[in-house]
Amino acid sequence: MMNLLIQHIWGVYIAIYLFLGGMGGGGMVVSYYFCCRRNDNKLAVISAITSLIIVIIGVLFLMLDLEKPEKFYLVFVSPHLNPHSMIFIGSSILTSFITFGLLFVTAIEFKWPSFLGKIISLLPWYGNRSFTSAMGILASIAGFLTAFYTGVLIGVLKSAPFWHTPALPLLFVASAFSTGVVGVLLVNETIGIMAPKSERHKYQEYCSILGEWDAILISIELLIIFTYIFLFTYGPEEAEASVYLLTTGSLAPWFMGGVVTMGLAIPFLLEYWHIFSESRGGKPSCALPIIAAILVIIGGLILRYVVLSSGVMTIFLPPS
Amino acid sequence: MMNLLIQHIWGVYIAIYLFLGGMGGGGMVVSYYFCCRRNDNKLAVISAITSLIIVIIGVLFLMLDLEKPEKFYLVFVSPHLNPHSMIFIGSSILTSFITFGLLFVTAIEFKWPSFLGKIISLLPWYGNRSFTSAMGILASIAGFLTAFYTGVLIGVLKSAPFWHTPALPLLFVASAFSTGVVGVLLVNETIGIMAPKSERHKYQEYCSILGEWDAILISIELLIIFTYIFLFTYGPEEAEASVYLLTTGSLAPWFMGGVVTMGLAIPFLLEYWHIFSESRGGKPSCALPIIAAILVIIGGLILRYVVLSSGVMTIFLPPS
Amino acid sequence: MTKYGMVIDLGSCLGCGACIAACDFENQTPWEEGKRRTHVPEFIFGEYPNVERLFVPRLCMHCEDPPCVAVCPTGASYKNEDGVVLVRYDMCIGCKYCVVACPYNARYVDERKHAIDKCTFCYNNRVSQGREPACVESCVGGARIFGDLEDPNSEVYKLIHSGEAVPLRADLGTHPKVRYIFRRKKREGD
Amino acid sequence: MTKYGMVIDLGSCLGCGACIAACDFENQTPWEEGKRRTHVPEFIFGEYPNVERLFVPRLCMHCEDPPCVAVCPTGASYKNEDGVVLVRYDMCIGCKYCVVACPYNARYVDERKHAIDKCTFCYNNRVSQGREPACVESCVGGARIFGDLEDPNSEVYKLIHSGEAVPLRADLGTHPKVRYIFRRKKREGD
Repeated sequence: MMNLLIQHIWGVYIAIYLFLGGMGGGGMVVSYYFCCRRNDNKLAVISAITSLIIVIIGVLFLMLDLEKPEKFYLVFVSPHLNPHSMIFIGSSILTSFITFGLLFVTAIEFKWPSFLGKIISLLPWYGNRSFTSAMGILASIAGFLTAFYTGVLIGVLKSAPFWHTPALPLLFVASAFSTGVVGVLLVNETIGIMAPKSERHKYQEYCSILGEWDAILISIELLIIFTYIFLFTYGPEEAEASVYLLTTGSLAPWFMGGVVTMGLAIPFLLEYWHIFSESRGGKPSCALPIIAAILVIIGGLILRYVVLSSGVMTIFLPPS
Repeated sequence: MMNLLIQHIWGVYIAIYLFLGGMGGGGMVVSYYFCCRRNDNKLAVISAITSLIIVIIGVLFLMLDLEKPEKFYLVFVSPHLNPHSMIFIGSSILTSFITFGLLFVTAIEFKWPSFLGKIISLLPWYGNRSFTSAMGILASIAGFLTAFYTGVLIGVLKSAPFWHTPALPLLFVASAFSTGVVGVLLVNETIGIMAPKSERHKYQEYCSILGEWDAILISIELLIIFTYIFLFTYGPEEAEASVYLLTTGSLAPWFMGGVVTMGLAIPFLLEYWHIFSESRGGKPSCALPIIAAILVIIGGLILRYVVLSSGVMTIFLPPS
Repeated sequence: MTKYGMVIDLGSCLGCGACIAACDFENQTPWEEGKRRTHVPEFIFGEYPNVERLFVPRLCMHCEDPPCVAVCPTGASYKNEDGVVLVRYDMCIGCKYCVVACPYNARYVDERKHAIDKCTFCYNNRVSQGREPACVESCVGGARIFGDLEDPNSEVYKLIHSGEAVPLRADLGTHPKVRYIFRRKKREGD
Repeated sequence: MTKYGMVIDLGSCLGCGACIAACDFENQTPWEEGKRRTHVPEFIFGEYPNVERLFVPRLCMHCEDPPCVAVCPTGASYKNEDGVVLVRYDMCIGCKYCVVACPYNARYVDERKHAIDKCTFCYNNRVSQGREPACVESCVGGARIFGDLEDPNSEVYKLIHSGEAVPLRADLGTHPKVRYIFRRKKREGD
């Protein structure tokens, strides 16, 4: 069909935004786990801060993509505000994510560097355990919603049938948690390297836990991707064209190579190998999960890009 | 719109078939886990047999729904055989599931009751560990494919937009694993009750593991259902009508009451309560997970029925 | 090669149901609502006083890319050499997958045959002997036009290639060979 | 109340592009491909010797249920009291969500305005002063017919209510107020 159009308006910037929003949102949930289920405040604080920074950088990319970044405030205060717009809903979610995230981070009992420590210790909620836990839960919910919203933003659009499917938010959520987990894995390794030798085994254990989680999340992601692609080979025509673009067309190197192989299959094998050698009684280093983590992050970014670039639409059907 | 039609050709029998196919397929994977990861051959054998029987009963329901059950063999040997038909593909999957399942079950080292034991012990592969493991993996793959196929069967149909979405096979797979897990949980409890007191703690531990798995699976299922329903409130019109039917229309008592509340939310809370009281150092009985299991199974059956009954189609759009 | 098709001019359909009766008689279909090969549902659009009434006769669309054939496991449903979608009753096991898959609701279970049945364009009993389908011959208003879509001199060819006769649910990509002219006759005062 | 709409008769479109030029001049749109308020893509169907050529002029469909308005966070995109979909340029932050959401590809970024722009039916500059949109007035073949869809005496009302003029992608449920007559003029020998 000659009358298929491919959307090209939302490109790399929005892809980065969707990716970072997911990764930061997912990372916050993992931070909560380490804070309030594992009582490892150091890892929790640094992961949560990293997640916050990631989301904030994401928002900056969204702003950079605007034609009038200086008027972004209109999203909240326009006299004609549209509360049903996903951009308004998403901005509200992001705002609450940043708010709860900051409250959570500053509430955790943690030895902050000198000057910062003095300020934070003055905060009335600093070190309050139940407040920490409550804010952690709220920040996690907001993190989940941030990740979910990045998929819904695209999923509600009817212009391209390949986008308008519940599978899209599900895929983005799975990818968000996967990238969030490996993000914390990298934070964990950075802390572990600088930690005294006596503490290293703890970070090694965390590395294995996070690697195992990621392997499960990758399996789910692969299942979603397979189902997504497979079902749309049965039409509609526009979605078939999207599938063609991704699997054998111009986006195939990015999707089949970058996302499926490099970003999912190889990391899964690396993580599986790590788990396997550990189950054999070995004490493997975190090397394999770290390589996997880097690949997963690159793959997650490419995923957002190829989904945006594969929105095919038809404006009219030939009459006969 | 007055020209919406609801499909009513596939009813309770096919719903039972789809449900039992999923539950048996999922249950086989869990059986494999207990056989070859936990070395609990008793639980594995009885779970695997139960899963096989469940799937076979499912196939009987499919046959009962046929107009000419006696000609079912044509699916495999028709001179005009259509290898792309999901019914042919599904029948092949079911055949391999039953084959690998039987090989798996008869290979496991297990004290079968007298007469049966004599026959099975004559089989050349009986007690062969690597054969058991290989057949267990193949039966698990076939079990997964059985569960997946029950969703694909409906998902490839373009007649009702609410069906033609990757979310449908994903939902059916999640539900299949959930019902499979709780099926094994019930088998486990039956064995546990008859076991000598000294062994009971083992079955109690299994109960907790299975309950926890199910709680995770239910969370995933609820996320899929929420996304599924939410995205289709954004159209197309036929799918909006399906959503209406399920959430506020005539199917709402079944879907919102039977599936979401009774079949998912309440079981989740029961399982969560069990996990929670255990994490507090308690040694709770398996009572709550068992109640949850029964509710999950009923809910899973209703889920298949309401999905079949909510296929809304439009044959023509009014011209102006 | 022949490729049979039909054009239905909605402006000429009176909703009399002669086509239903003729088809029932010709093909001896079950005398039961929902088990007919053609039917003529009525639709009412708009709100008083701008109300319009439309009869939309329906039958199997004899799609070029028929979903019913794609899902049939045994090949009982097939498209013949003249583009007509038919059922081999002896091969049909009655799984009803085709009934569920058809987006035009054109199929039903015939309990006497223990098989799925549907419109055949009267292929075996009339068309192959040079006659028109029963519904076409019996149409009081001349709303149904039958012919060869490959023959540039046929009326159906002209109506379709002029863009006047359009398919239902073209978005499904099934390429129906039954087309509709939607221009409606208006009553006085409209 | 007025509800403006347009009917485009594809049989009368020559593909000359006068509408594009008139619109560009009238509305001072960016002189750039893909940044125009109306365009006239050409489509070729079929295979030799049965080839058909069709120009399908496009512009904003001024949907009754516009997806662009639904997604706009600031209310910059809106439907005015006469059913025309417009942009408040000062409220537009240029998030481009509407551009991605529009299934008719009717919107573009105007870098000079730092805002999204689109066809206005020439509402402020012509229609509100009793004139027709520039594309309509300039159409050589008279293919574009503009008028009030609520007025039973208008030509657009008659063409739409006769069922002749149909929407593009009716399946999307956006209820476009631009409609098309698909009957195509044929050359000799067809």
